[in-house]
Amino acid sequence: MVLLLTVIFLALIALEVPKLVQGKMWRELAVYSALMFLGMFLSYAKVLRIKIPNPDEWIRHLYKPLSEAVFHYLTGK
Amino acid sequence: MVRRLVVINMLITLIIMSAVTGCWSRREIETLAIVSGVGVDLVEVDGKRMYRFTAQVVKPGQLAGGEAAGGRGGGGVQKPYLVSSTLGKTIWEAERNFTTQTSRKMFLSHTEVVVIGEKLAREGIQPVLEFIQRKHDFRETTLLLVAMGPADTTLMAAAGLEKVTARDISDMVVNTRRASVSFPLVTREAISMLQSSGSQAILPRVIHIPYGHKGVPTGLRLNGAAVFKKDKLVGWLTPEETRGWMWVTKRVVSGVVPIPVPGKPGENRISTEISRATASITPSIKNGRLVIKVKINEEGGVGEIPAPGLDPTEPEVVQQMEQFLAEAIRREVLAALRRAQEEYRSDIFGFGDTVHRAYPKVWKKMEKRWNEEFFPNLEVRVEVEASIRRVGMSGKALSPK
Amino acid sequence: MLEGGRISNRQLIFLMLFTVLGTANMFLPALAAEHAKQDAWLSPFFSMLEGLWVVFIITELGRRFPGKTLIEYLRLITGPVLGTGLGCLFIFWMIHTNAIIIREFAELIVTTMMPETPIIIFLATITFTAALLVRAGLEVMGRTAEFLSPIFLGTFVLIPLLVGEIMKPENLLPILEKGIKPVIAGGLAPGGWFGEVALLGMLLPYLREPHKGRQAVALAVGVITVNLSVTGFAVTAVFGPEPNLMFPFLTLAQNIRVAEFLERIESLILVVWVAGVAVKIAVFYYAAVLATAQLTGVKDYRCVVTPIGVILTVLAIIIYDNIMELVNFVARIWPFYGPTFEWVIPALLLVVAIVTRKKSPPPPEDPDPERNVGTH
Amino acid sequence: MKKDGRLVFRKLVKPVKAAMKNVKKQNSRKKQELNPDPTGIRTWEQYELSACLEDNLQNLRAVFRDAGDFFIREFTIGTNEPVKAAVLFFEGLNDKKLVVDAILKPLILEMREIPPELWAKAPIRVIRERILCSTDLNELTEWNQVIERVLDAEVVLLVDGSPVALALGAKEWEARGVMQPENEATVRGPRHSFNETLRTNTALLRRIIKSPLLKTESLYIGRHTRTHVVLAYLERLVDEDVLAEVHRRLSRIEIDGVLESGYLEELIEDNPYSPFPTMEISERPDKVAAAILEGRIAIMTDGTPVTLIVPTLFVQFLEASEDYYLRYPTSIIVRFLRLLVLNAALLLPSLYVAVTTFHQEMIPTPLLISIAGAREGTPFPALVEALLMELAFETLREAGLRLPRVVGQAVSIVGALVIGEAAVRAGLVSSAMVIVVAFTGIASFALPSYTMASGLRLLRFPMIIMAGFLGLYGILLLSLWILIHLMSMRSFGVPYLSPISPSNYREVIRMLLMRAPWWAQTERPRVIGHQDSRRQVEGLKPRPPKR
Repeated sequence: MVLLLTVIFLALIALEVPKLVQGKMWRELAVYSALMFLGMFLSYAKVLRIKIPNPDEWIRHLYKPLSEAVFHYLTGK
Repeated sequence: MVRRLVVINMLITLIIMSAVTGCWSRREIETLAIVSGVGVDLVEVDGKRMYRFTAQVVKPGQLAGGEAAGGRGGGGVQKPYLVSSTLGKTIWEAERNFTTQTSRKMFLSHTEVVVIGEKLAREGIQPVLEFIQRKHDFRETTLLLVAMGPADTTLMAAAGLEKVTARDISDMVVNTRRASVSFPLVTREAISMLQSSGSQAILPRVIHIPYGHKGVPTGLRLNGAAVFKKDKLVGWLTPEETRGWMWVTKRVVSGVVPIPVPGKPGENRISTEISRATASITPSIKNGRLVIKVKINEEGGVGEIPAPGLDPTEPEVVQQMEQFLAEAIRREVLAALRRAQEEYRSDIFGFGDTVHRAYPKVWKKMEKRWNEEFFPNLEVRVEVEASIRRVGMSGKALSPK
Repeated sequence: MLEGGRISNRQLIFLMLFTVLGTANMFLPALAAEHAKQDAWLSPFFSMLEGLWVVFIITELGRRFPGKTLIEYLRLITGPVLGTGLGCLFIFWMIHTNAIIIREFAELIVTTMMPETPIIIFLATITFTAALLVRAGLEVMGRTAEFLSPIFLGTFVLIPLLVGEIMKPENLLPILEKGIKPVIAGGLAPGGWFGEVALLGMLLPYLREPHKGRQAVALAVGVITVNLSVTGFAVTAVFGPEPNLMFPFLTLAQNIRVAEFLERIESLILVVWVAGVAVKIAVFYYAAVLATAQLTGVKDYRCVVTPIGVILTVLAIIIYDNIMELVNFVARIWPFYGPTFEWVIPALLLVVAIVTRKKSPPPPEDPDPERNVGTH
Repeated sequence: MKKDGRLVFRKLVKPVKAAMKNVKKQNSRKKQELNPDPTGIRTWEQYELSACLEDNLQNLRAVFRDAGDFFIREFTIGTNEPVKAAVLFFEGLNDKKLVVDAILKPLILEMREIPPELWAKAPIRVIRERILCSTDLNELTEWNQVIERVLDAEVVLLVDGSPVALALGAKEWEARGVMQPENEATVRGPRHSFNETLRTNTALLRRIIKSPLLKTESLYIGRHTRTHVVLAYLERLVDEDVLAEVHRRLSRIEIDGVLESGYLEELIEDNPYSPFPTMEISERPDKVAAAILEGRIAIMTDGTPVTLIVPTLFVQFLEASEDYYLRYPTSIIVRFLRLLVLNAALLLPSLYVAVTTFHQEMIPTPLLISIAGAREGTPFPALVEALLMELAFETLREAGLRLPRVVGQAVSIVGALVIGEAAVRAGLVSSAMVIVVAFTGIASFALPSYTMASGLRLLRFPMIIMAGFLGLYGILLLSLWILIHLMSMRSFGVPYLSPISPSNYREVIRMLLMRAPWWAQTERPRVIGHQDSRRQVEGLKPRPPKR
């Protein structure tokens, strides 16, 4: 699985990076690398079953009181 | 550019495909056990309650009269289907246990009928409907039937005109409209009947008569209905009562209603054929009392007149026949009503729903005790208006001289 | 200009149609019916109000800052530091929402069509398809939406018609049995969906006639409302007031039986729907990509397409453990989480802009690069 | 043209170098140094003809040494003061009788009647104006022109003492006549087709469109073949931008030779990776004329009857010229049929695979049972079966195509009937699959455009594979990818999928779904012929005479 992921990422990088380097688009390359690194980090973490903080949880906690209040008012449940 | 990306992605996809696993959801058509009919029973095995799942599986090689089958020398005498039963603690488990008995995967998408055994029906049909609804391969248009007795023998009955019993049953269900003593009912309708508090479920009945008895023909019989309360079977309706129920719920399509001969009381009956029928149910509250008015409009024609010389074109005769016809229909409706109100206390007519729609506030109070308290004592006024439109190919009835 | 292409107003209508309807018509009937019961068909009209409100806010902002996208005027209004922070939040919202959409889509396919196939296949393939669309540019997206919309809308009009035979309109009675509150509750989740037209903020500068954008999207909102209402109507009329179904529309399709031949066409409908979802995902994807590109100041937005695609795919897997969590989030949290970004923040921005009298001059008339050969 | 002209002699130059020195000596008017470039591309252009016949002939012999079909006929012009002269030509490319009658006879026999003082003043002019009876005469002063003309089958006359040569067009060689079109047969409509001779082809075209606005621009492409290419279009109707684009793309071609218009097509098309053609091809003068009348440009290549038509939209591949000759109700139905056929040719086998291996619930029960019955005992999964059958079909098609016509039929009979039947009987493949593959094959033949059909045929294989892995979802994915690709395609600046998208609903109906009756086709297709959109006057609908 890790191997497969690596192959895919290498393929993706091989496809795009040379063009960026050739065109001397360093800013683009920086943004690309930063985002790609984030994506790779997340995917390897998922595959290796490392716990990563889930943004969904935070949002859930943030909005839960509001949601319960509104639905309680509207439906009485 | 895009093109190259597509090609590369297809390569990647192929790699993933071959790497991750074999074939996922793929199933070759010839590895499927195409189920055409399902029977579900509740049985006791060694003192334990078990579901018995009976499936009728077609054998395509024998059924498809194509060259491919014929070329390989089919036996010819073999039945083109296989009926097999399995046991399990739940229906799904029983269904899955099927794999221990056959070489092919169960394929339920083409199931045409689901027959529910009487015992299971008495215990509650919720598991069956839940199973059908949740499993994604069942059709919502699968027909539901309740067998008098166990369901598996029904499926094991020899097929009639069609090659497979289940197909036979499902075609019979459709065909029975011409007599209006039974009715097709698909899963979806059963589920919505079950979910509504203002109406109770009713399913068509199928009887398997293995041995002839006193002039009654053998074989599969499709008439009558099974009355439920919540999801439990509480009793049966006779064919006439079933039609009585069908009049009210606008399910009558065609059928024959015998009426007495005008002016000549006796055994002989004139046949009238139903050609069109409608009904309306209107609840009303008068002096705090809930009254349901059922109005049935029927149109029909005369089929046979076993009274020599009677002229059906005479206005008085027509009027009288129409009266008799209305009376006959009314009697059927009342019979069904009486059964439902007095004996079963189950609102199969959906009167509760009409009350719900017309008087939501009143209904809120009645909802909980509807079947026990209000429905059995409900005043139902049945009005029938029957008219005879046609007399057939001949005028005066044939009179031998 | 990062984006060279221009889209016509008609194409914008279709893009917005897909943006909302893409997932709405599959998931919403169940969500609306949960609260509103037999009045589920009324709920979309309440959601419509929210949709129109979003359109108003976004186009009003667009009028004050012509030729600028949400991310660009965000920084003009709140200053570079706060603006960048808010921009990041918006990008996060777009990506997160898109991940939810992708996951919803994949869960539906896995549940109804191909239960044995690993979900990652669907996540990856649909993201890739959307990435192709994004890479091809806004113009191709608009055209694809234009091409697919007759098929898409046609299907979703045809289904209610085909089940007309088994409808029981009396199921819809009594109307407003429990008052208006449950109907509003049923309209909350769809409201968050309608609000997705907020992405207009990213597309407005690329319209051929930006000043007509408001009308176009309002029209789109209207069509969506009618469509959802009709769907709600059909579902209630066929299944009764309490359809305990995950995807009522699909089950509706299952019930179609025409001439003993057209049966079980829900797979076909799913296929048509997938095409629509691809456009929806692409619109969100595009917005996120464009926003990222504008925030980081790169010259070509194509370089961020792949990384964001990877993030989308991974995020779609990790945000939920199971479909129940997903449904719960969509039903309970989304009606508040979505509007935060759809109109609460934009409305605040508008207020700030009005108070501080910030405005930007109309952009120089740039010669339409697509006024090439025969595009008119 | 001169720019291209230089390229001709890259290989000839070395042996000629010695001769060139001669030329240089003679030529005092030209002051340039001999080109130091060893390939000497520019060498010829800089030099003009010498006045000395001997020198010229020497050079020519050097240039065309070892060319056995090159002839120099030296003779003496029969004036009072005899002048040496020579005609040069390649044998087999000219009408010999014409050479004798139009050049040699007058020059040798009839010169005596020319007043000597006139002759002395300007011999070439006299020859040109008073002696030679030929319609096609040109004066040449440069070496490259001489060589070019001789190679292009003209007869060149050199006269001693004059640095000007005369080129006579007396082209005539063995050529196919105008025959019936073989690849685009029609029931109704003209029966002639282009052939390999470009002049004949332009003449055919000019015979249809007798308008001064019909322009036929000449280009010469190919370093060695110097293939004559003609751009034919109607001025004022053609889109100038498109025309400029065609010019730009053609002028950047530098290639050894152009043997068929396919070379050009691949060199100038918009999307070289695409399986879809962006240029229509035709060998029918009427079809090309119709295209020109719509404001499109025909690119005609010498040596092939196949003409390229640009720009071409996707929908135009669904049209046959006969659509416009047959009565319109028939054509409308045929159009719908073609839409179906287009989809069938691309999707049918993959749909079959998808439905039978993933979505069996969609098949009506009786059909399911018969398919299952037919498939019982077949060894391959449906996916493999479909691929194998498609491969077999392609093999059959290819075999039938390349063989002589009589044998070709035998191949298809043996292949289709005998092998197919035997395979089904032996239980190797299911009969349902044979039906599907056969119908798909027929469907792809029913498309009017062969290039479009080949493109679809190519896409059928990935489609089947996707269907085999992901069912209908896979088919949809690939279709979407193809759609996105088509959406981003252009043919010479015109969006390929227009009028479907960017859409113009009226045009969709007119171009794709319907074939409007002629009296209703008042406008040209808008995306192409918008320079002058009116095609005819309104109200041409026939009516009964009023009394």
